[in-house]
Amino acid sequence: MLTTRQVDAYHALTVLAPRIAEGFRPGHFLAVAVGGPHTSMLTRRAFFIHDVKPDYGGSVEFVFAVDGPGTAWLAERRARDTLDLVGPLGRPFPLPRDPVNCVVVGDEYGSAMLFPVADALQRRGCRVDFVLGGASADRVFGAKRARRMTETPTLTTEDGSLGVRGRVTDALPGVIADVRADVVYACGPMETLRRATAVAVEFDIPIQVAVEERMACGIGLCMTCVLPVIGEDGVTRMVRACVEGPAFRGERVRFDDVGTIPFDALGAPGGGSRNVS
Amino acid sequence: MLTTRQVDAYHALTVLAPRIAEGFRPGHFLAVAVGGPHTSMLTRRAFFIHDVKPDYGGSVEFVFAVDGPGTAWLAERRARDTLDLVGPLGRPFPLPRDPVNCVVVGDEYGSAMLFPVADALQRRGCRVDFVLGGASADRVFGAKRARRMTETPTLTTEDGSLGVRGRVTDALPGVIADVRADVVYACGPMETLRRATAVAVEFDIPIQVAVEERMACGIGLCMTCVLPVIGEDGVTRMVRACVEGPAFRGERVRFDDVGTIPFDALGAPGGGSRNVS
Amino acid sequence: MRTYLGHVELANPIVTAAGCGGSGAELAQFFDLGRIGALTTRSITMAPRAGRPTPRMTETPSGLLNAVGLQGPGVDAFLARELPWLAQRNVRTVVSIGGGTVAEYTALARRLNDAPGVTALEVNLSCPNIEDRGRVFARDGAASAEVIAAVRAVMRYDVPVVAKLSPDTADIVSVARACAASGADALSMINNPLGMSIDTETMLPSLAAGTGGLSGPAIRPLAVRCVWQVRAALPDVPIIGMGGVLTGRDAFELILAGACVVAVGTALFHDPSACLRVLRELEEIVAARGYQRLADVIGLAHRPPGATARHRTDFEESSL
Amino acid sequence: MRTYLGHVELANPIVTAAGCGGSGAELAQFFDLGRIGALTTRSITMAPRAGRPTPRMTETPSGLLNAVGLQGPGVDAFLARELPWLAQRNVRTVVSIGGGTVAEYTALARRLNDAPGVTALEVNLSCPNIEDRGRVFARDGAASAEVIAAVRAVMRYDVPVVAKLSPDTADIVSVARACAASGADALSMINNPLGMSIDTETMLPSLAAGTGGLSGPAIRPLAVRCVWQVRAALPDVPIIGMGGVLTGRDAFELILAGACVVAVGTALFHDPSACLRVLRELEEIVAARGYQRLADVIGLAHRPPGATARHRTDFEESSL
Ligand SMILES: Cc1cc2nc3c(=O)[nH]c(=O)nc-3n(C[C@H](O)[C@H](O)[C@H](O)COP(=O)(O)OP(=O)(O)OC[C@H]3O[C@@H](n4cnc5c(N)ncnc54)[C@H](O)[C@@H]3O)c2cc1C
Ligand SMILES: Cc1cc2nc3c(=O)[nH]c(=O)nc-3n(C[C@H](O)[C@H](O)[C@H](O)COP(=O)(O)OP(=O)(O)OC[C@H]3O[C@@H](n4cnc5c(N)ncnc54)[C@H](O)[C@@H]3O)c2cc1C
Ligand SMILES: Cc1cc2nc3c(=O)[nH]c(=O)nc-3n(C[C@H](O)[C@H](O)[C@H](O)COP(=O)(O)O)c2cc1C
Ligand SMILES: Cc1cc2nc3c(=O)[nH]c(=O)nc-3n(C[C@H](O)[C@H](O)[C@H](O)COP(=O)(O)O)c2cc1C
Ligand code: FES
Ligand code: FES
Repeated sequence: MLTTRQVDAYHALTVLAPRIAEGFRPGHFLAVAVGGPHTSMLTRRAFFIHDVKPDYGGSVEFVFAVDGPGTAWLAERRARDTLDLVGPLGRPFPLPRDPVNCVVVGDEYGSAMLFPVADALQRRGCRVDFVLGGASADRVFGAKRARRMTETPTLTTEDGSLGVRGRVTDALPGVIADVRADVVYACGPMETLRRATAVAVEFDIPIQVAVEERMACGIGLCMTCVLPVIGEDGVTRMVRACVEGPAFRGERVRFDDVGTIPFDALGAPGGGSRNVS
Repeated sequence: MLTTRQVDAYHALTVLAPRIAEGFRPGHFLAVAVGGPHTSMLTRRAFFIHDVKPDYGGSVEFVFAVDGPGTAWLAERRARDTLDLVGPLGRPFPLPRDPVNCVVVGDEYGSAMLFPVADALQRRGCRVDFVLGGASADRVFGAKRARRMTETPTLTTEDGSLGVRGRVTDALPGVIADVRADVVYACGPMETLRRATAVAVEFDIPIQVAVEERMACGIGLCMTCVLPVIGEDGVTRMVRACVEGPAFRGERVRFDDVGTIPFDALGAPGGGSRNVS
Repeated sequence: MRTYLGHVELANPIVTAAGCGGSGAELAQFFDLGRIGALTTRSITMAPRAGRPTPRMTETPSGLLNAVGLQGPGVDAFLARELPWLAQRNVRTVVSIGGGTVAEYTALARRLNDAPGVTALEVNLSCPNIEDRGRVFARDGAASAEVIAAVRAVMRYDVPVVAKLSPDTADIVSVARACAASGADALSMINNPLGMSIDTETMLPSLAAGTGGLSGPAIRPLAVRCVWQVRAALPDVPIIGMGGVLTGRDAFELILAGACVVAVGTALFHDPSACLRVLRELEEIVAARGYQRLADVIGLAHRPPGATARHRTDFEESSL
Repeated sequence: MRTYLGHVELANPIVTAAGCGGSGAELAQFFDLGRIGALTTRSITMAPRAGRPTPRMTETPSGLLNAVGLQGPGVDAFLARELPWLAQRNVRTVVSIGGGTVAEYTALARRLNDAPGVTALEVNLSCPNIEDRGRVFARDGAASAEVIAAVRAVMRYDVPVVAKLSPDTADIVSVARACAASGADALSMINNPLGMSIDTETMLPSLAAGTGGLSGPAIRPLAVRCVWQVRAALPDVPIIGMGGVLTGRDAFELILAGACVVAVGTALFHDPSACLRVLRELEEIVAARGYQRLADVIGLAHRPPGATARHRTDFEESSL
């Protein structure tokens, strides 16, 4: 059972899912079966949860851009269709205990999942400032809601059609400095997270990022969603974005090595111990 | 663009298809793509055309029973959905030039395609008598319409819930004798066609049967729909039901050998000339 | 969008797959056969063949299992009726042949040698070798090479001999290498891997023959892998790629892997004009990527990751 | 619905496939692992392995391509943490092992020999043999047999050794025969055939590793065929069947072909409780056909067509 709406370049689906709504913490995602019965599409598609409402026992909303056949199918769903969901999944964002100053950075549909984060931060008395961006005005998600929640959200577009021309990460240093931010929360493409982390590191403040990796299962079984992350012990491991993440401390993610097995990662080929292939 | 209705145990879909409607001759079938985009179901499903109407430039109706996933999908289609059809396909029934007495024998959904045949026969001044049957009352298709078109259609059910208890082929000899039939037209399961042919042979009258074989293409490419048929020259060949049929003279079909390669068929293993496997 | 199969030029790279385009006449009702690169015949055998009993087909997820068993009229009838029909209409024709012994393949090649209208000869090696307990030739390099050498020796030099390979082997590259070494002018892959389906209602095999050949999109990953591996090992041997091509995207995938010609098989059963649609879509995709000639994209996916694709007609920064 | 893997009894025939059930802890959040026949571990290697770079997965029609590259913690960590966790919970555990040399497989078997909680040892033969230019062991009977003989020699007699075979071979029956002859107590099939997909946007392979293993319903016809052929040739060797099982119907298909145990892999990624659903559906199907014991239906599709299925508890006329 669902309702659908179009938000600029994005589609938003609200689905009745009391159990997911109940377990939800900001940063969680869900996994949707696409294609219907006898589809040729085997894997679920992962989407961050944008909103949770108590209506009808609990509903969840997610926001997506049409990318390939799975999202195209989702975009064609109509009111009262049913969806097969698994969730809530993933490690949610850790939230600060104290009322600190937070900057929330969202790029493209990555912005959607940051609203419940901002809500939770505000409920804890934190100051929240938004930096939201996208390629063009219609791809900046949630500008309106950000304006309702905070005073002056910073908006960026690469084509300059809304807010400042440039990337969210170009605007980020200014905002961090202005509001004397204590922590950054970011979601968006890997490149955005890499740049945001670089900025936070420069300001020497912690940053929490929510990453996206191709996922076949979303529940820790398949080992396809890994990326190199430095552990507490200083050792780099290929960890699963779906269960060890998607929320990570930005400084721990080896963004420059994503898509590789760093030679010093635990179990890397030639990394000390012999390997079978 | 379609409309749908349920007729007892069957579903009937009417689809706008001017080109199919225009080319239609009684006995034709069509082939429907099932499952929608990105389906795992590759092959089209074949259905005999039940009716053709001039509405909106030409529409066709076919009748089907839910059997597997493809027909289940079709049964879920709703008004205004679109369907991907190919047709009209197959060799239609040859019709007599003179106004003769015809018996039309339909078993289960096989009855559906015989109504346009009966129509065409009546237009040529033929007397038409129906023998329609099925496992139970709800599986006898078209009893009402048969009553409108002819005086006393003979109805049979295996459970006796409608008309005479038994098979259509049990009732057939009586009808042939009563009406002094000159020719029989039959459609239904292979076993029904086999029995009907045996009856016609006994009465020494010609019979036209419309057969069903598993079809991957319906247009003569794949060679999967073959059955052993005796040619004019007395030689048995494995001929394609989709293009050489589905209408055949019953006496030419080697019903007892369907599902085999008769040893005397052209090109049969060991049949004179050596074979590669 | 011209392409070459050895020295033979084809108007475009889209051909029908063996055994999937009927005799040509069936498809000709839907479009002008002159508009595709070539028509590939079913595998022609010496004697007429009635094929396998029915049921001969069943559907599997994104696949089709068939056990037709090379039903066909035999080479005499083919030469008397089907080939002249195609030749009269100037349809580029790849003639596929199938045999149970090296001698039979050789005899077929000899019969076809003088026939007008043979654009290329495709040797279907997925036939059981009756002199080796029915082991399929294509399984192993030596058996395949023996057939190819014999056929090449009798066939006119200006007719390319194409060896059609099967994925059901331990090492497709070694079979490809053996065929190329014994004179194959081109390679064609993949023929149907052997599969099976059991009807859980009757609790018996779905096909009368028990096993059957699997085709359709389910096998495309196998086809892409085989084309890729063979192209990497033998970059100079032209490849006809096939297996589960439904769209221009799929054809492009095989071309990027290394095919210079792409055959459409099972898709024809769903859409008799699939070849023309695939061709149109392929042309659009290639043009949209900024290329003008097919040759520029054949095997392009073999460039090292990070390397820019060459021969592009535009010089904008690309996202590669 | 008890079944036997050699002399080892399993509560029911549904197990997880190697590499698809995580360490067990992930699945345990969804259901009680004691309710499935057994959990199969990922293939354990001597050293920890970081696996392949990402992207490691891509979707294909009714299939999934993966190139995980046996990422895992190595045998020490497995014995220190994962196996004890399973053993404490009395989870029947099939331990899968992977190696690059015969010596490595042997060493792994030796390490596992004394470990409590090993229900069976599955030898993943789809690993490249680093002493033979990376040729996968499973391709050929002799290489497979060598591994199996070595492992069988060191492993406790009461732990069945299962040889896991790949369809990427010229003749699965000969590989199966070689493994059985060198001591395999059971056979498991099929591992993923090698496939590939190319991203037509980037015009590069979709997977960082280039090629990957194909799984899911697309390969079920290959799995059924392999199980069928091996069962026909070696009717007394127990078979764990796998490949594209999504439903009870699919499991039943492999059982009719000859499997006595059925593993569920890719389906778990879609539905973590797939094993329990498949089991329930299988029980219903078997009961609906009038059978009470699994043993009555294993390999049943091998009876000659026309023959009535035996051991039915009802004696009504059947439509067979
Ligand atoms: C944790 C997580 C959260 C996400 N949240 C959102 C969201 O809130 N909104 C949104 O629009 N998108 C989100 N994505 C990306 C979204 O999952 C992909 O856009 C979607 O799977 C594409 O499916 P497709 O069939 O349209 O495209 P295809 O490219 O055809 O997909 C083929 C396969 O690749 C996988 N895939 C493709 N692109 C991605 C990707 N970017 N990330 C992960 N897997 C991918 C698919 O899951 C599928 O298995 C998220 C991804 C992850 C991992
Ligand atoms: C010429 C012709 C005319 C037909 N006319 C009608 C009709 O008017 N009404 C009707 O209800 N049915 C008709 N059938 C049968 C109908 O095609 C099948 O019931 C239908 O294809 C089953 O599809 P499915 O996906 O539901 O079942 P599945 O069994 O899952 O189908 C799997 C595959 O087997 C093929 N198949 C299965 N059963 C049959 C069958 N009996 N005949 C041919 N192919 C089959 C399907 O086409 C498909 O490719 C006709 C068949 C043919 C050949
Ligand atoms: C019904 C059918 C008949 C076939 N007959 C032949 C044949 O006679 N000779 C041959 O070499 N290949 C034959 N093939 C294999 C195809 O030519 C092709 O290699 C294979 O089906 C993969 O392509 P596809 O997935 O596009 O169908 C046949 C395939 C099908 C489905
Ligand atoms: C992500 C993934 C990882 C796998 N890892 C292993 C492995 O470690 N060892 C092994 O023997 N097989 C492995 N397999 C193969 C499966 O165990 C199984 O044989 C195959 O996937 C077919 O079954 P399925 O279609 O149900 O997945 C893996 C398969 C997948 C999809
Ligand atoms: S998506 Fe499967 S382990 Fe993360
Ligand atoms: S269905 Fe393909 S030839 Fe008849």
